[in-house]
Amino acid sequence: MAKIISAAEAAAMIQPGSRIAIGGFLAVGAPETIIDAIVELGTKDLHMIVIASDWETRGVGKLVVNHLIKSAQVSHLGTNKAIQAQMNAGEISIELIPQGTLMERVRAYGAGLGGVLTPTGLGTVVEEGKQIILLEGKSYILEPAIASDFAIIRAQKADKLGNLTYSKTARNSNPIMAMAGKITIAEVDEIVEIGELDPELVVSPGVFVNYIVITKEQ
Amino acid sequence: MAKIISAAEAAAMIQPGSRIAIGGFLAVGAPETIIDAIVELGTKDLHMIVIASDWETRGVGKLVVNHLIKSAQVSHLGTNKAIQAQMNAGEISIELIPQGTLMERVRAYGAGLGGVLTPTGLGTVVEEGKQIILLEGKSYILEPAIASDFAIIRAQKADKLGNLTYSKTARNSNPIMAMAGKITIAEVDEIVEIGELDPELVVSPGVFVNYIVITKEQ
Amino acid sequence: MANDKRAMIGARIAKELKDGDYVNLGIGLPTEAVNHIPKGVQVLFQSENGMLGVGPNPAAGEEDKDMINAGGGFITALPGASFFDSATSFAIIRGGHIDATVLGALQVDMEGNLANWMIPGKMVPGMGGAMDLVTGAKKVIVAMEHCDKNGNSKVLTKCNLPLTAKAKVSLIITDMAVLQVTPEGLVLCEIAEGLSVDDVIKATEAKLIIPQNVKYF
Amino acid sequence: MANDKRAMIGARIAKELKDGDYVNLGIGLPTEAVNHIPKGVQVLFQSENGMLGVGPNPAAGEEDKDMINAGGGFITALPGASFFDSATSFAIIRGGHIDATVLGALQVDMEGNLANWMIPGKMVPGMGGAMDLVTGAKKVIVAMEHCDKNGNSKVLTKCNLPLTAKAKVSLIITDMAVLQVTPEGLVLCEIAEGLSVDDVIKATEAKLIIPQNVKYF
Repeated sequence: MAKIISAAEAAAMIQPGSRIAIGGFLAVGAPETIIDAIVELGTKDLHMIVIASDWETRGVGKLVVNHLIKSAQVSHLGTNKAIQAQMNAGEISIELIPQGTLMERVRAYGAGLGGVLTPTGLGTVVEEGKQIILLEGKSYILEPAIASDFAIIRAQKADKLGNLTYSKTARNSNPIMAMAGKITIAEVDEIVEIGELDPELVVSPGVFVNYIVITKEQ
Repeated sequence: MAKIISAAEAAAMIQPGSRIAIGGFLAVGAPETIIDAIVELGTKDLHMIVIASDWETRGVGKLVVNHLIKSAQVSHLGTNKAIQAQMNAGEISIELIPQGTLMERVRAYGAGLGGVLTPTGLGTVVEEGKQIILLEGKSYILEPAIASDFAIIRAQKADKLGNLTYSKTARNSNPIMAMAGKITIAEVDEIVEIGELDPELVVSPGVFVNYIVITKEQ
Repeated sequence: MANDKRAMIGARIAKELKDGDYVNLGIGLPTEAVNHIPKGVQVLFQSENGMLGVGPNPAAGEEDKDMINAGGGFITALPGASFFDSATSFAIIRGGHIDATVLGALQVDMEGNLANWMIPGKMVPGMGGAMDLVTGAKKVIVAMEHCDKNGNSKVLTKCNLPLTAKAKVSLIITDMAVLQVTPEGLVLCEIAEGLSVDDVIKATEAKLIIPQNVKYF
Repeated sequence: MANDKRAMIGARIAKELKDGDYVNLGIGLPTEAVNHIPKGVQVLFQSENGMLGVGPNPAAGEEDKDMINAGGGFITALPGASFFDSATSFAIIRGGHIDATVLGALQVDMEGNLANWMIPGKMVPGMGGAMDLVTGAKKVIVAMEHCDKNGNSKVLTKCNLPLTAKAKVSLIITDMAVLQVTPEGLVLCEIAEGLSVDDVIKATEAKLIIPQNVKYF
């Protein structure tokens, strides 16, 4: 069962060095209110696991420009000059991961799997230093699960059990990140009573959600 | 885009020796009409990939009692005495697979992954003959993807693009099996026009579905 | 097993389940627990075919053909229920998101090994979801009769049937006793009303650690 | 690139897309194809963040903040669209369910190798979804300018930038030519109206196989 807390309480749980899986894609479906609360608290040395580094003023980009990120596992940096500058300056260490592989590695952790075998990245720098598995004549890269301490995600509605629905392409990585947090905090537009969500429409069952924060975004 | 065909046409596509991933759990959510058409046609030597062998008179049990199954990858046989008898008589060869592992192996094939690493089955007969992978001090069994030629599944509604919705626990393995067929045939209660399904409610996007069959079940 | 013994075991399982817990109950005896959850305590039950929020059995004539549990029995959905595919269901199980699972057993041993899915040459129903449940759930509770039909102990020094999982059971609840699996061995925590510690020792093939105070349950 | 050249490339890409195809278009030039799908041909476009059935861009003022494509641009949904999570989206891509993907390139070579995700020491945007798309799509089409801003050929004997994927490209559509990747090498199938075969050969670092009849496009 999920507990409703403030964004400040959510941010206060996160410690320097925490590994955080963050939902959203180019800041659409990003948990902006929780991100703002982390920025306000100024918790440093964070590791983030996120599809893209978003923009300097939106999404996880705000964590970057405030120098709170020490390292990241991410698939795309192209929209955020700050993270590229910090990477070039050696301030932030980046593991670039193909987007589909990133999703599977995060899902694997949430699903209790040790990892997956994927052909993506074969013959590229992505395979360097990784175990290659040959199965029935085909090669695959062994991609280990990515662990996270927290998942902070964004959904549209939550009921008080933590069951979540999403809005359009703001769904993106959120249901996957939600699976993977040792503690998962969902920022939502609206909290409804138990029984108000159609059980067929629930995308993330409440079992994945520990805390709910109401968004401050308009 | 999915094509609407008859159950007989669906059955006629399946050849002796075909590998078929079949949706349903204890015959709930099973594609009974297509199964009946296969029985009528009498196509033999089939390999089935299914959670459970159902009952003699319902679900894939009907394929078994008509001696159409040569081999199966399955997680539970307990409700079907015919399959146990055929197994003991050497008529059918069975690979028993933990249910969660079966789902991941089928999903892996549908998702273009070579396999997954799971702790399930460690220290049991399930690990015998399999590669064990050690990652950060933890052992996992390397479980390869399970390929299928056809997936035959059951859904509630399809639109004419093949987008599918399901009903309650009749969803079960169907969305996973749907991903994995080189050709996927969905038996549905109702076919609706394109645009009639809420895009947020679609569970299996039409991209996974090649053919649609209307159920004859009442 | 007599109904009062089933109820006693059900009540004892229920004590292990806390408000807000997500729980998966195996077929048969474990489901007895449902009738003993105290008022005000909300436990959310999973059915591994793809549902959370399993409610009571439907009244006769009100069964929904699309609403079954992992044992094939008809169920209902409580407010707040959700449906999902079986891969997600086992992601929940394997990923450690289920607080407790309660399963029956053919044998269980001092190391917390469990055998409950086949008897070679006799019965091969398959492991179904049991191996994933025992591997993934935060707490694995075995609920079973202490002895088999022939009076032989099902609590052993070492299981001799094919295992379901190694060293995953943490608590054993039988009609005779509650045993905790510890690194030191099986601790006899509680005995059934009307039995003596010796009764349990005699009925148990495995060696038991007997604390100074053994409670009744 | 001039608008007429963009349109020409878009029209040529569109010819590769068949009725009922599921297609993923990369950012920029590949999206030109959308404007050239013939009436009566239904192509379903994926956005890899998690959508099928991408429609035209919304009118100014009608943007929905929750509706973007993989490039961050606002989009609309056509009837029959569906939304799903990004893991499912890449299951669709990696699993071979997408009939064609069209991507831009920094370099492409005779073996069908593609480089489009980084220039060491200069630009490291990351591969995003490109590696999965190129690995998984049934048909990989590169759409790009034939030469870079300095007039150097982007069609090479061997890519020297870090690869996106090995030997996956099957067709190259540029402002000068249409090249097919075959086991024998690059076949010059078509040239742009107004150019000669020699013009293309001169502008191409890779050796080209010239069939007897080279069509215009």
